[in-house]
Order: sequence, then C-alpha cells, then structure tokens
Amino acid sequence: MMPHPVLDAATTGGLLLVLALVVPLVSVLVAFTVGGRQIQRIALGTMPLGLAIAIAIAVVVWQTRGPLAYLLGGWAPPLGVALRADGLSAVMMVITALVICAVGAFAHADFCSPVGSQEARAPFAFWILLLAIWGALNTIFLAGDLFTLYVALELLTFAAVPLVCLDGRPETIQAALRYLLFALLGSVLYLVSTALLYGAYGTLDIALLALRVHPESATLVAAALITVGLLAKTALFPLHLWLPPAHAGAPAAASAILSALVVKGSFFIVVRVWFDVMPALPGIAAAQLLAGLGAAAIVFGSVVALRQQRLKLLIAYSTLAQIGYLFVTFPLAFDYASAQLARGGALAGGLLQAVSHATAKAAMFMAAGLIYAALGHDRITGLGGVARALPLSVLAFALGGMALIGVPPGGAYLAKELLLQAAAETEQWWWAAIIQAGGIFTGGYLVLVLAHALGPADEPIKLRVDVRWSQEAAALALAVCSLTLGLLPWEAYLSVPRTTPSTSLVFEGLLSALWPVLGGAVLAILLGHWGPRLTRAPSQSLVAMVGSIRRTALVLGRMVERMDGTLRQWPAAGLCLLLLTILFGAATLARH
Amino acid sequence: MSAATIFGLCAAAAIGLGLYGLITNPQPLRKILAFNLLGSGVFLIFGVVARRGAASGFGGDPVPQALVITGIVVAFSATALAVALLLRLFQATGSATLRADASPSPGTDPDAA
Amino acid sequence: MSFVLDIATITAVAAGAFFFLAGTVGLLRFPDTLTRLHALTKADNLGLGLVVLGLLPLAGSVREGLKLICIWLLVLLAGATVSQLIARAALASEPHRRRGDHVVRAPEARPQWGSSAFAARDDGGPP
Amino acid sequence: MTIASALEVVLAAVVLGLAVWTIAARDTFSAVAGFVAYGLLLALVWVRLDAVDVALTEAAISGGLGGVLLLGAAARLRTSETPTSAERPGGMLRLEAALLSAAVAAALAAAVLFLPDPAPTLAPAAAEGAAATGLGNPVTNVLMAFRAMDTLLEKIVLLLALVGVWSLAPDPFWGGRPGMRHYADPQGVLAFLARLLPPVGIVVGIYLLWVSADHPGGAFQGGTILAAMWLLVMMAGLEDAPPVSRRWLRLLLTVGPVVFLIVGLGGLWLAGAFLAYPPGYAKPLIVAIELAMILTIAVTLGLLMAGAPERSVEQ
Amino acid sequence: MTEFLTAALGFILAMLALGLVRILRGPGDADRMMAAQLIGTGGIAALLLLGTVTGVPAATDVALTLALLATFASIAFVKKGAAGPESRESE
Repeated sequence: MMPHPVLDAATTGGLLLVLALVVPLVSVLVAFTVGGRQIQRIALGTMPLGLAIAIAIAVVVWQTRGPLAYLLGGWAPPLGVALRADGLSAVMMVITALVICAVGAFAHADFCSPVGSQEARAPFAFWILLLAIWGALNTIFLAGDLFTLYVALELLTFAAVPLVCLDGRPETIQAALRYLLFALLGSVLYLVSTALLYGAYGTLDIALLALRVHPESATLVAAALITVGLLAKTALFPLHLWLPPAHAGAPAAASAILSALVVKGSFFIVVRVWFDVMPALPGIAAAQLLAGLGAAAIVFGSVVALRQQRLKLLIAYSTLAQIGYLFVTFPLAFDYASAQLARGGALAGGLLQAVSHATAKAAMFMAAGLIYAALGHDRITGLGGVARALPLSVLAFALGGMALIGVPPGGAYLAKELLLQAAAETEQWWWAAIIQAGGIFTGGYLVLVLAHALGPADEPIKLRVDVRWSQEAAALALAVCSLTLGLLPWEAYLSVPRTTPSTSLVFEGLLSALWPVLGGAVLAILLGHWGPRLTRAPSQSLVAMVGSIRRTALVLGRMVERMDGTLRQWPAAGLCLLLLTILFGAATLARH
Repeated sequence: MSAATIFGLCAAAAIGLGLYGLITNPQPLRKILAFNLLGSGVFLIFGVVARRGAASGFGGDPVPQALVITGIVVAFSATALAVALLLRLFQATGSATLRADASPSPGTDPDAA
Repeated sequence: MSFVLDIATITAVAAGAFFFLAGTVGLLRFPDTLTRLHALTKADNLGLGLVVLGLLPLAGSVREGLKLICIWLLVLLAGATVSQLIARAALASEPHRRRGDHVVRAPEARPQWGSSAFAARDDGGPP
Repeated sequence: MTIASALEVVLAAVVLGLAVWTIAARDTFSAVAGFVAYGLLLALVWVRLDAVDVALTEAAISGGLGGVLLLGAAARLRTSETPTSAERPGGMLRLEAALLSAAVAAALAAAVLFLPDPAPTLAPAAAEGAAATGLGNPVTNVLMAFRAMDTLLEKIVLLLALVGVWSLAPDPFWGGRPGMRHYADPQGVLAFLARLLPPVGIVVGIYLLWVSADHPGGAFQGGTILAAMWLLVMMAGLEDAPPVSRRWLRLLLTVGPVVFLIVGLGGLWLAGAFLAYPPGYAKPLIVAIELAMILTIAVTLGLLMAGAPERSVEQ
Repeated sequence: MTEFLTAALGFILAMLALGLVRILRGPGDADRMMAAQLIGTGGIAALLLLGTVTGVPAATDVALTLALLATFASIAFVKKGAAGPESRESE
C-alpha cells in the first residue's frame, strides 16, 4: 500500500482521528482536576471508549482502503498540521489500546487509593501518566508533522520517566534520571534535524517533505541526526544504557507499558522517517548499518539476558534483543530496482514483530510482576515450585515467550516468515541467519526460566500475597492475543500475502519452532545460572561433558557482559551516539 | 557575512559544546546545564532559519519562531523535571551520581554467585 | 530642533558609555567583592540612566518614552535591593575578609538609600 | 565588514565565550552563573534575529525562572560535587568526545551554511492566513491558530512535568505543601521588594498578554513573569505555597488547556473543524484562551519551581 | 546617528564582556552572582540601543522583562546559597 499524500482535504472518518487524540487528553485533564479516588474510575472508564475509537479507525481504514486524513483547524499543510492514519497507524493504535486496557485491568488492584485516604500519590501519578502515554502514542501514530511528532515524543518521555521511579527507591530514581537525560539528548538531535529540514524545504509535513526531499547537505545531516536521536530514545544497542535499570526497576504495570509500548513510539517514528519522509535517501549502506546494530543488539541483549539472575532484568534485556530484531527489517525492505526503501513484506514483518512483542512482552512483565509480588523476590534460581503455586502466571509467561519465539499461529511467526522471505528475495542470507538466531536466543531464556519454574521447590513456597485472578487473566489474555495475532486479516493494513492457514502449514510451523526451543535449551544450559540444580542432575557423566563446554561459554558470556557494562557507562554511550551520527552521515553521503 | 551566517556558526558551536559537556561531565547538574546549552543552540538554528525566511514584511518566518517558543517551554519543563529528580536522588542517597555501579543496582554483579 | 535632539542623544549615550567604562574599570581594579559590587551598581545604573535619557528623543511615542523610564526605575529598584542582599551573602560567607565599619552598616541599611554615596569610603579600603 | 556585522561578531563572541565557560568552568555554581548570563544575552541575539517573541521567552525563562532553578540546585548540591568529579572520564576519552563533538558541530555548520537560497518560507502563507484570524502578530497566529495542536500538547507537557515532580513526594506528605517554607525578616529588604515588585510585574505580565494579539508577547511570556512574582512573594515568606490537593489549585492548573479544548471542540460545529475559530470571532476567542492559559501557566511554573510536596498542610 | 549608536552598543558589549570575565572568575559565589546584575544594567542598555539601531521598538518590552527578572536569580541565590540547603535563614 503506497502512501498517497492527502494534502488539502479531510477524508471521511477524519473526525475519529481527532477523537483518538482528544479522548485520552481530556481524560488526563479531568482526572487531574477531579483527583481523589475518582482518578481510577475515570481512567478505567476511558479505556473502552479509546479501544472503540481505535477499532473504529481500523474499520474505516479497512473499508476505505486508504489513509484517513484530518486538517486541524481547517488549515492545510504546510501552514497547518494534518492528522493521517494509514494501515500502520491503525494497527499500532489498536494494539496500543489493547495493551493499555489489559494493563489497566492488571493495575486496577495495584494502584487503587487505599481505603480511608482521600488521594494517594502512586495511583494519582500512575493513572494520569498511563492516560498521557496513550494520548502521546496516538499522537505519534497519527500526526503528519515532524514537529508535532517532537512534542508528542516529549510528552511520551515525560509520562514514562516518572513511571520508572513510582515506588521511590533511590536506584529507580537514578534510573529515571539516566533515562530522562539520555532521552533528552535524543530529542535534541531530533529537534535540530527538524530545524534543518524546515530550513531546506519550508515544511515539516511528512507528505510534503516526501515530495520535496532530495539529497543535499542539510538533508544528509538531518537524516543522520534524526535517526540517531530516535535510536537513543528507542534504546537500540549500543545506546541502551538507560533501558535495563529503568524497565527492570519500575512497578510491573509500568514495566509492561514501558517495554511494550513506549519504545515502540520512537521506533514508529524511525519507520515513518525512513519509509515515508525519505525512502530514497539513506541507501542500502545506512540500512545495513542499522540492521548491524540490530544484530548486535540481538546477540548482546540475549547473552546478557541469559546471564541475569533476576527475572525482571532478564525480561528487560530480552526487550533490548527484541528491539534489535525490529531494525533488521530495514535492509530487507530495500528495493534494489528503485534504490529505495519499499513498503513491502519486510516492513509488514517488522511491524508485526513490533505488535507481537508489545503484547507478549507486556504479558511477560505482568506475569513476572505477579511472581515477584507473590514470592517477594524474582531470583531465577529461586523460582522452583512457582509453576505449581501460580500456574496461570507461569502459563502466561510461557505463552508470551512462545509467541516471541515464533510459534504458529503467533504474530511473531508470521513476521518471521515475512522477513525470511524478504531475505531470500533480496539475497541477504546473513540477516536470515540473524533472524533464526534471534529465535534460538529467545528460546534460550524461555527455557532457562521455565526449567527453574517447573522444577521442584527447594523449600515449600508460601505466597506473600494472594494473586488476584483478574491480574493473571489480564496477563494471560495478552499472551494468548500475541499467540493468535497471525490469524488476523492483516492484508487490509500491511502488505501481507493472503494465506489460508492449512493444517500442514501449521504442522510445519510447529516443527520449525522446535529448533529454537532445542537450540535455546543448549544455550540456556551453557550460559544460564543454575545454582546447585545442574550438579544435582541425574546423569553425572553428561554434566562432566557439558562442564568443559560450559566453562568456555561462560567465559564468552562474561566477556559479552563486561563489554555491555562498559557500553552502559555514560561517556561510552555518548561517544557511540556521536560516532553513529557520523557513520550514518557518511553512509548516506557515500551514496550520493 | 549576514546575521544568519554569524549566528548559524555560533549555534553550531554551542551545539558542539553542549554535546561535549553532556558526554564528558560526570555531574548530573552539569549535564542538565549542557542539555540547556545544546537546546539553545538548536533554537538558534531555528532562529537562523526564520531569519533567512524573512518575507512579506515580516522580519523573519513566524513559523520557526513559534516552534522555538514551544521548544523553549518543553525544554524548561524537562529541566524542571530533571532538577527535581536530581534533588530527590541527592536527598535519598546523599550523592548525585549517574554511575550504574555506584548504587546497588540489581543484576550488575552476576558472577558473585 | 532635530539637530539639537541628536546632539543631546549623542552626548547622553556617550556619557552613558563612559560610565559603563568606569564601572568595568572598577570591577577590574577594585580589590574585593563589596567594592566591586558597588562599582558595578553605581556606575552601571548611572550609565543605563544616561543611555535611557539619550534614547528618549528617539522614542516613537510618549508611551514608549514612559516605558523607557519605567525600565530604568525598575533596574534601580531591583538593583539596589538585590545588591544589598548579595553584599550580605558575601559577608556571611566570608566574614574574615573585611571588618570595616561599613560592614556593620550594610545589614541595617534600608533600600531607600539606593545609589547613595557609598563609594568614597570603600575606594581606599585595604585589600 | 560593516559596522553591523562587526557588532554581530562581538555579540556572538561574548555569547560563545559564556557557552565555553558554562561547559569548562570547574565549579558548578560559576558554570550556572555563566549560563544565566548566557541566557540573558541570548535575548539580544534574538532581537538581532528579529524574533522579539522568542527574545521575550528567552529572557523570561533563561534569565528568570531557569536561573532560579539551576542556581538553587547548584547551591544545594555543593557537597556532592567533589566525589562526583572523581568520575570524570580520562583524557583520551575526553579528547575523543571533543573531536567527535567538533565533527558533528562542523557538519551542522556546513548544513546551515549551505541551506538553499532563496530560503523557503511560510511568511507569505502566514500573512495570508492572518486575514482569517484578524490578529496582527504572526507568531501568535501560528501558535494559536495554524499550529494550535502543538500549543495544546505543549500545555499538557507542562502539566505532566508537574505530575512528574509531584510524584517524587514522600508518601506521607502527599497532598501537602510543596518545597520548604521560606522565612525572611518581614521588615527586611527582600520583603520590601516582594511588596513593591509584584504589582509592577502583574501589570507587565498582563500587558504582554494583552498586546500579544498584534505585538510581540503572549500567554507564556506573561505567565512566566506572573510566576516569578508569585515565587518572589513565596521566597520572601509573605505567602506560603498552597497544598497540592486543593481543588481550586487543580482547577487553575487545568483551566487553560480545558478552555482551549472546549473552544477547539466548539469549532467542530461552529467552524467545521477541530481547533478552528468561527470567522469573525477568532480574536476574542484567542484572547479568552490566552487569558485562561496565562493563569494556568503562571501557577504551573510557580509550582514546578516550588518542587514536590514535602510537608503536611499544617507545617 | 545609527553608526554612532551601533558603536556605543559595541562598546558597551565589550565592557560587558570584560566585566563578565572578571566576575565569573570569582573568588566567591557572591562575585559570580553579580553577573546577573551586570547584565541587568549593561545588557539592558545594549538591548535598548539594539532595538533602536535595528528598528525593533518591541525590544523595550524585552528590556522590561529583563529589568523585572534579571535580578531574580540573585534572590534565589541569596535564599538558597547563603545559608545552606534548608532555605530557612532569616534575613
């Protein structure tokens, strides 16, 4: 589906776009003004409405077979600002609304004002910030103007940062400050590139820029800066210093939102900029560089995730790897014939991966949060017996993990198929290998966690709190959703070939999912922390054999971990940022 | 040399200085300061762009000028939030550092087991 | 008429610039915080006043002229009070530096004296 | 080189010198003092670039509130300075950072120098659009009409920053008063200034709002001045900061965006589009929105400066 | 006339720069706080001249804002800096 610019006319259904922005914002304002114990009710009341609007937009996009548009204030670009919804926006909006609703249902128990108090700090902040994140994301998906996107991006950051330190522990405050400062660095780079683009073309409207952009010095510098600025906000390796502590330290509901949705906001703008604003500009070298960073993110994120001792940190590092996965899309979407990025199957695969990850990762963080709350810790080696105590939570975690591995009929499965197909078509086998490796790594940490969780308890587990069924249900629902995303009729929104799922295909898919699990099991044994369990395994000879290989693997793992530690130091990350800016600039310059 | 050229170079230099300060200075408050410097450089670039677009009897293109005002508001909000976080961190720990290993951040010591 | 006004502007602005020069020389040459502080406030306030005076004939309207005078008055007011506060802060943080008689006077002083003759006593003060 | 560009070079040199000082100064407090001076001088640059609206904003924010915020933080963080300085990266790393920053700055400079000539501009379009709104100040037109969405979102950003600051409060003090109570001699110089200056400041703030329809000014610039006056009164101990749970306070904090949204939604059926103004009513409506906005901005900025609630209502 | 005013403006700016160098070098915080004072007078004079030279009458409004707020940071310094972090000191 090629975007055709809608410049000076609002389409039918355009009003829905306005509602999608206004409803969460009105809700923020009303909740803030009314305050007290009403905040939660206002937020929960908004959710079905927002979901309905998102679905309505998706339906209208499907019916009209084209982008929706709305001119704010009746002013046409370049002077005014337009809202536009294409297939990508519709998909992202619906999934965002789904995740927000599930998180709302989940957080209902954690963030309610205690009886007797008028208003409590954490619920007040949480619900308002959650609604603000929703409004910001909808603006990001709909805004047709780079500067409006900037304000929305800042809105997103400002709503996300306080979520990190909602429980007020010093280390989370530090994580929030790191996050804020690095994100601000990213947004300044974004902003300077909008200044250059305006200086060169006299507009910031995406559709107009797409018509006007041509290679010249200002555009090249702007392209490099905007890309790197957004990568810093997306936490693509090696610009990820802020992500693990922030995502692992936040309360479960907040982690779910941060990991599932917030990083997708800036990723979505990268897609907009590369595919819509300047598809012909970056060229294959820059796309390969981007995917190279993605590949490094997969390796680093996964290995470090396998070496974690705490479940939430493991999931945070897995997010790092999954972000890398999204960026492998770019060279696969490169159309050699027209020498530009094309909205083909590869982009559809990338976006599907993003929405699958959003649902699955939210489910996993929620499940981990329940386990943490029930056990009072989330040490992986201490998870023994938890599967019996909290079967639904562990099931949600397992299903989420399986969806991420790419088990059919999950969205990630479809995404993987599309990406592998694109790799085959463009003859880039190395990215196909990376995509497969990503699945195996994901299998690795899933096996690691499940092996512990399904194992026997070292001592009888006594749960600190009763886990509410509604919370487990919310996590489970999202996991199931992720695992069935592949069944939806995507062809209306993304360029996905219409396929009829046959039983043999599903069987084949299941078989292909076996490899990641087996390979993952090997990786988990080699790299993971096992405590005394491994030595207690029934076959001692096997352990002896594995032992020597494991020692080598551990040395490698430790090396990767140490490198990650270095890269997460502020000066190193800053240098990487500047270096990447120059590299992207050079890669683009070399082409023209 | 026109005003736009001179202040354009000035803006680029301010951005370079801001980047350097943001990366190398270990103190969070200095990073916030560097961010503000960086931001003002970016706003100056907008100002230069606006100045170059003077037409229709306006001394500058009003659109980038308006964008700068919005940008200044956002940057000030960011500064206020960052300073509040920093002061709270200082209050809670007695130090103000961003070093990951300086506080007992979980998971940085996996080889201990 | 306009020629006379031009001469007036030039004279006043030139005199104003001279007082800024004097203020800066004071800043560079005076030995310690307090003396520098009042070199700054006295001379520069006078310099600003003269510049405002010089620009008055060029003001487009009576309202503009009034605004100019308002600016000067505001600077005088704010400058006078704040320089007192700074002086006290300087004394509080460096009590060992100077124990002259004016140190005792400064905290009691009220803003009314604004830019009074405070200079003569300080200039000869020991470093 | 003409005398005008000589002047510009001098101005740019002074500003850049202060920028270098801000980064290079050893002591944080003096770096902040340098930055405040930098911000104030930047107002001159903006006037030189014929952007008086921006100059007003810059003067109010960088010189006024931003300076207070950063200087206050620098004074409080004094004791943490020495231990943190020890984390300064090594010389090699700093050299690399310097080289890479310089390279990025050079690329930017080149990009700015080689911007197309004649420059693309929306000034004619803005002049044409001004006829529809009836406002003489093009920047106000852009902020309140052409790109009203950005302005609306920016107000929400401001509110969220406040929610973020408040969310740092210790739990027991939620709903209490922000920051520390200030005490000062009620007969002292500060109290004197705090009684004399605010009336003038309020007049200037409202003046900036009032003229903004046709001349430089606006709700944000005016609101900043009002906030500064409020802060002065608080610092002089004449008034205490209000508890954050007060209903009237919450109302004041949201009235600006709420009025904006109501007018915007009203535009749906009165003018045919969200955030559109009915023909002929644009000017009064915009002034009404800005009036509500100046209150919200003043209160929001004042509370942002005051910080998180840290004492109960009685304290 | 314009040339003369521009020259005066440049001269005052130069004085400002010299003064800033002296002030920012300290030694005490109080010295540094004078930077704002200096800009509050010299900067405003420069701004008024600049407005006249460039024909931007609204520069007086900027000067008015500066006059109101330039000294403002100094007050915060006195409140927060002089007697420790508590900001409880009386005058």
